[in-house]
Amino acid sequence: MDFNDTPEEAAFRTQAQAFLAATCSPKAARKSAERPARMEEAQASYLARAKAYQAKKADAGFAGLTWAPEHGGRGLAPIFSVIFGQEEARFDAPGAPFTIGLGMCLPTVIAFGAQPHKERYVRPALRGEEIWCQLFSEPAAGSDVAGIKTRAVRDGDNWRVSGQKVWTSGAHYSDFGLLLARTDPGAHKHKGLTMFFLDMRSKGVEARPIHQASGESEFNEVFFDDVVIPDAQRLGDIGQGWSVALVTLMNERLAVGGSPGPDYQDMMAFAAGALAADGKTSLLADSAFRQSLADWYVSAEGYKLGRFRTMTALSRGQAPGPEASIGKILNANRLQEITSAAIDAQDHYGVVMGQSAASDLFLRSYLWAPGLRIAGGTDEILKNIIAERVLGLPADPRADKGIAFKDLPTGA
Amino acid sequence: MDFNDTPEEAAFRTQAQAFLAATCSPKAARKSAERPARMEEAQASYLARAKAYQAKKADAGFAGLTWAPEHGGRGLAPIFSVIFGQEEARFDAPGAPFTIGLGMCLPTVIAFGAQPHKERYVRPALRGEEIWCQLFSEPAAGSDVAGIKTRAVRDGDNWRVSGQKVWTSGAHYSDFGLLLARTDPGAHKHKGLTMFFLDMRSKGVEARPIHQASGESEFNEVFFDDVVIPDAQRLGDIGQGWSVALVTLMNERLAVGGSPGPDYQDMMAFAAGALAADGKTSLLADSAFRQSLADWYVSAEGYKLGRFRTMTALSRGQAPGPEASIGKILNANRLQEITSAAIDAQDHYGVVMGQSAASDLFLRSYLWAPGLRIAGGTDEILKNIIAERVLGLPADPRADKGIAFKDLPTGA
Amino acid sequence: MNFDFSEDQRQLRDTARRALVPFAGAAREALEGGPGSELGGLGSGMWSLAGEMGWLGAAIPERFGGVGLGRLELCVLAEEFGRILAPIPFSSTVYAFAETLMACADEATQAHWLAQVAAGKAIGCLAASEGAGTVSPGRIEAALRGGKLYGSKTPVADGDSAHAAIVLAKDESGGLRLVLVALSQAGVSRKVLETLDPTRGHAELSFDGAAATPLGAPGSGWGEYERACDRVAALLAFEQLGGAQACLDMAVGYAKSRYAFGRPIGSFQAIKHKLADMYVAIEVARSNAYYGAWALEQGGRELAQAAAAARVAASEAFTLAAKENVQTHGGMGFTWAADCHMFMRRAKLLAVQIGAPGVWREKLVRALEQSNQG
Amino acid sequence: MNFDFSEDQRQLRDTARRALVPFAGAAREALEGGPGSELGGLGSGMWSLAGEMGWLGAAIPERFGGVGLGRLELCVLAEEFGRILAPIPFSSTVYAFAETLMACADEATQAHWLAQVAAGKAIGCLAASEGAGTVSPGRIEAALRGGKLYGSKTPVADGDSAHAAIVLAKDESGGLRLVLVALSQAGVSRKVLETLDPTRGHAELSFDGAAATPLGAPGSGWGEYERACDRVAALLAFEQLGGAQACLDMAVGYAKSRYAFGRPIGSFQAIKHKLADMYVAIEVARSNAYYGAWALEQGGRELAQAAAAARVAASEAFTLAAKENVQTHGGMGFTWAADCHMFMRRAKLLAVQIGAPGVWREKLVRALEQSNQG
Repeated sequence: MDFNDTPEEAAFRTQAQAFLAATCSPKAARKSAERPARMEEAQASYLARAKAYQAKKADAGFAGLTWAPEHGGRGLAPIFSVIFGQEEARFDAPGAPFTIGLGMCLPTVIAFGAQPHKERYVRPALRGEEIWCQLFSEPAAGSDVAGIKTRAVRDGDNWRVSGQKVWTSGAHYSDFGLLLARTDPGAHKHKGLTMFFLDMRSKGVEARPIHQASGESEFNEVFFDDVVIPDAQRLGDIGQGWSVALVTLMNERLAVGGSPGPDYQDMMAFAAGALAADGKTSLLADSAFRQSLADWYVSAEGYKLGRFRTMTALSRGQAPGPEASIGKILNANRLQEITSAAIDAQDHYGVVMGQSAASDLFLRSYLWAPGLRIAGGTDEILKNIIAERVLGLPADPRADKGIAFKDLPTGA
Repeated sequence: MDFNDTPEEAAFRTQAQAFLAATCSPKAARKSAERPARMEEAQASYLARAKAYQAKKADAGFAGLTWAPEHGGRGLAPIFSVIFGQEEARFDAPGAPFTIGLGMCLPTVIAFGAQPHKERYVRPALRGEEIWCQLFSEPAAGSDVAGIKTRAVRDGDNWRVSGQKVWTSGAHYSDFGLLLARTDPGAHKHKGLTMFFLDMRSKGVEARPIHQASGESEFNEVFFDDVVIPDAQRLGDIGQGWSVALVTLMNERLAVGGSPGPDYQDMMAFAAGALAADGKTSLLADSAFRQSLADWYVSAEGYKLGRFRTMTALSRGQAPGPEASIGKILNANRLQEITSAAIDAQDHYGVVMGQSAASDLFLRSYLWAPGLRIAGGTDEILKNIIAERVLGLPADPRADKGIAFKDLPTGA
Repeated sequence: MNFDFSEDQRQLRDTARRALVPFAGAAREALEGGPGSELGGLGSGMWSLAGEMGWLGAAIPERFGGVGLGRLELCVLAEEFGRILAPIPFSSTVYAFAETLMACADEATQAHWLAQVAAGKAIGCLAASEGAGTVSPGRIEAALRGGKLYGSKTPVADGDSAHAAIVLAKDESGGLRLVLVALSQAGVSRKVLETLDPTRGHAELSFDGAAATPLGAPGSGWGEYERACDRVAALLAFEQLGGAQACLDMAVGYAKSRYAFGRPIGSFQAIKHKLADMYVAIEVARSNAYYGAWALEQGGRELAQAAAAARVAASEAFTLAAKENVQTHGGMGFTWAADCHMFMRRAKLLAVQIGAPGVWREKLVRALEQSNQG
Repeated sequence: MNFDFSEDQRQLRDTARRALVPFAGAAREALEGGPGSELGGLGSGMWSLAGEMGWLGAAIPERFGGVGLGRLELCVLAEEFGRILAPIPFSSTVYAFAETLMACADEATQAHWLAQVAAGKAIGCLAASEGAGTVSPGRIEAALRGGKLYGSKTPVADGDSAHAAIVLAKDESGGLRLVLVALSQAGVSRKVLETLDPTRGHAELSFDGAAATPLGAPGSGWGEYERACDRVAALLAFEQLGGAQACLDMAVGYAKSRYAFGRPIGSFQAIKHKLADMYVAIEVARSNAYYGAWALEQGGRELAQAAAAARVAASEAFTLAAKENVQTHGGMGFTWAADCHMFMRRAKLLAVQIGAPGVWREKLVRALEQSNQG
């Protein structure tokens, strides 16, 4: 048991550090403090900076690390992606706009696209010249992803698509989108789906920002009004869209992010300057606070150390399993507890905005935290995944079994 | 809003107090401290004392308060039972052996029995001369009460019964039992049941005490080996047993007990003499402890005051609803927290038996508390009841719908 | 035993609920209007309705222009205002300002201000906090010197719209005292504060020689302030309860109508049991709130304990219900367009308004210790 | 990055698990045998097996008759013993007694006692508590005077069967010191204690002039005791983890095979999510325990923080898993015949054995404060 790299990993890390030091400036503040600003920053200037960085990264051989060499990758084990990510996190490296495209969409294109597709799309994406987004979720298909209604109807060599997607990151600056659509409403839910990709500048595509509960807009709704997609842009067979989507979603696991928002360290620093409920002693000296702080630390470490265990498995060449689901459950619930406790700790004054950066971060994160318990799988869905796929418990009874999609009850 | 009796209620309370003062001695210690000894006391001497008390109670007109006069009752509203119960609780009044018989079994006999049954059985039960028990639960029919397997097969004017019941209170000292049995395994689960009563001294009936996790034995298993029950002892029609059982179970709600085991007061008294985790200050001065204590108080009051709200409804002549389910959820979970916290508070020494009555009570209750979360409906069943019957949410999908009982999957 | 509201009180509730139907969107309007637009609530007519219906003066004696009912009626109204997240300064004006005047102002002061409140002409507030951290006697710096008030208070709920404030201050002897200050005078300045919940107004109030009238006896300030908080806590618990119940109602409604995997999400135990947990928390809060209401109406020594328990339970129920209502709504619950986040905001605002849950748990245990001793 | 046990260590685990199969019923036998019958565990052959397999001396250097492996191997074994609720004094003898001797006894003392431990001939224990309440320096009354020990310790885990004890006592200068006492001498008396978990022995040890050998430097007692506790905590976390995992395995197995309402109860989300919660708690405990193991093996300054986090997480996971395992089993789980209650008993015993969860949370935060400063 050791935390050291293998010689091969260590050599790679040194190369990565050298590249990053030459390319980016080191990060200034604590990572947690910047999250709420992340997407707001995704403006033209940020995008230009990101694209320039991605091109350098690809040219230096640090993009697509796990991809096969024929797709511009290096065929490395997943642990090398993790190592590069660790080093990248120490720098002001603008990689966010490519996460979904390179993490989920392009691996799907590589797996299911025709040879000309791969030649046309993979390299520009890898170099950051073209950005991809993922168009799966819909207003009526959230936890039940396969319940999508966006219709694609065959029209000669084309398909005509109408419907609505939601919670799409980066739709407004993406060049291409990976689209799951229903091609046969008469088939069973999982059988009537087909996967496409499309030019996001096609006629009839409109992206609108979603105004979130927290006041920010990090995601989009995307509307499709009779959008034409050539059949040549189909990925996989007609009616096989769900199998294709599973490949996309499996790749999502590797992209699981860190703990966003303020964590126990921030709370500890904050408590050192705050008063306990008795109005006299320091909050950090208050035993009730200390008991909670210990629990937050244990949870945060449980997440962090669990990632080390996953990395160990990756290091051995194993695939990341569904147990990664626990990370988000831990982080989201801890964030709700911590932000709530931080507000409470200031008594009457806790809800006042603009008093300090730390306090504002807690307030913004209080409103943002509920989203973390939902995005990328609700607590409830993740617990089902753990129960069924890790513990081997029986599936929920399926009310939608053997029923044509169009005949499923929707409550409408 | 007031806590006073109506004039009628007040007059009744005075009569009850007079009767009790003349009949019983006042209770000595705190009620909570005596629970673990209750059933162990259910020996011959206790039974004799209980029977004598019950006879006096009936003769004075305080038994069967809500029953119709023709069955020896007084036709009063349920609130009068509650009032008598409140007063009785202040005295050393041995009523436990009759709770189930008078609370659940005899109301069923009154509702479904033939006239000669009523004449024969109601009055002796009311006077405590005969004790009844309830034989519903089975090893494979706990939360799923209707899943019982005990078979009753028609044999001329009789039925022959074989099978096993479990968690039967007082089976070993009961004279009669109310028995739910399966008479048609080919019918749907709820349709193939029939209700009987039987003499517990019938040939082939054997009651064995259950050794509980806590080390005590408060309940029995009852085995039936080809026991003959005359068809005349059937209650309700053949195949209508579930409807009959629902009447029995509805009467159970009125019999919901108080909070057993140590509560926040005991914890507060205990904490005054214990040390906090710093080894210096009093546990009662420790802020972490005080925060928990406040929550326990709020939960205990929530239960107590909720009972007052139920009593108010009873006072208005309303029936007790499924919302009473929350009481047991609160009490059982609070008991688990309190007993665990009391053990922890003594550090290394917390698990040592025999150091003090208070500490032993916490230890015994730690082992007993898990049973409270199960007996009379698990947390999970009670939450389903709240969700479906109070909040009106849809029922769980029924895997057993439209399937003959004998064809239901059992995992065996 | 009658541990419930009376028939008259329940009729008042029904009347209020019906009368408030046109104002169901008032909180949303205040939200979209941005900070300080709770005056939109005033402008929308909800405040004048409250005056016309006699709600502002419900517990004010008839001789001062009120309706002369009791605190139980205020509880009933509080629950209804809580249910629709009313964006008006009802709690500050009625629970805090008017009730405190009735407890410790002289007849003339009462006559003047209570009549104004009952007529809907005066908004009042209670100002104690001087910044981050628990309000406690040793941390009060606002000072009364020669009948003039100096210092500043922040945050003051409804301090942005109030005509008068009751302020906790030190007097010349160093003891604490509540003082009454008209806010439309030289020597008073206000800074509107942005808070988590833009549908309710908050301000920092600064005093530089403002004329102030002491209330109660010298040195009585902290005790009077604590008793004022107990009264507010008992009443605010009903606002919180109304908010919590509204969250549960929303969540139940959504769980019945939203389908996933071919069935209503409310048929999944993960959702059913979450909603049952909310129900349990709300019922615990309701029972404790009823006892708080009874103690408030009685005016006896039970109030401190009963109010603290009511407040702890209500803060717990509302924050839980608001949080799990979002979760039940899934992605939809995380949009600005859904009202879920407005309840999240209000739940936290009310939970810290007169002291955070931890502070009230501590108060509750102190009350328990005192009742054990006495 | 290799944050897992090695291939060799995993083979050790498999070997141990296979070798322990015949002892699956040992805890039940000890339970039915009544208090003090953990010697039944000894008699049953589990203790001699532990000696023969080299487990008792796994971390003892070869020159003292041990196998000379490391603490990671002890962690692996601890998890296996925890899984079957082993009713033997392994933790006291190996984690507490032998490890403490290796940390602060002189060569001759080590040579004598470690060889005995490795050979399965000596049972050792660690005695600090003197009654109810948190163990703290100011509360130690046991005293060393002229090389003789006076006072009493209660409860002492495995004090009933131990041949020697390491005792926390005051010395003549008033400072604290760990001292080694052979228990088979005049001047030592024992009283067997009944505890919540009859499958593990506990005693009160009284000393009236028993010969005692000081360990470590004068005044070092509290520091050495705390470091001893950190080592025990890191190892015991694996026993707790094993117990928690066994509860989850039992509950999952039962949920798959028990049918209600025509389907396995494990298909109900109320049960599925309960088991998922147990899994999450166990994984958090496992990750923290691994870090504790690493820190223990390193022997550096990370140990205090890592051990405390491991212990807090493990106590939480085991008590939760034991409790919800009963609940998953329903009525069946509340019978004496089912093993569920044995895990309830052991979970609580281990949670307080070297200090209750609250005490360790406090220790953890102190460690965090220190690592922030340094």
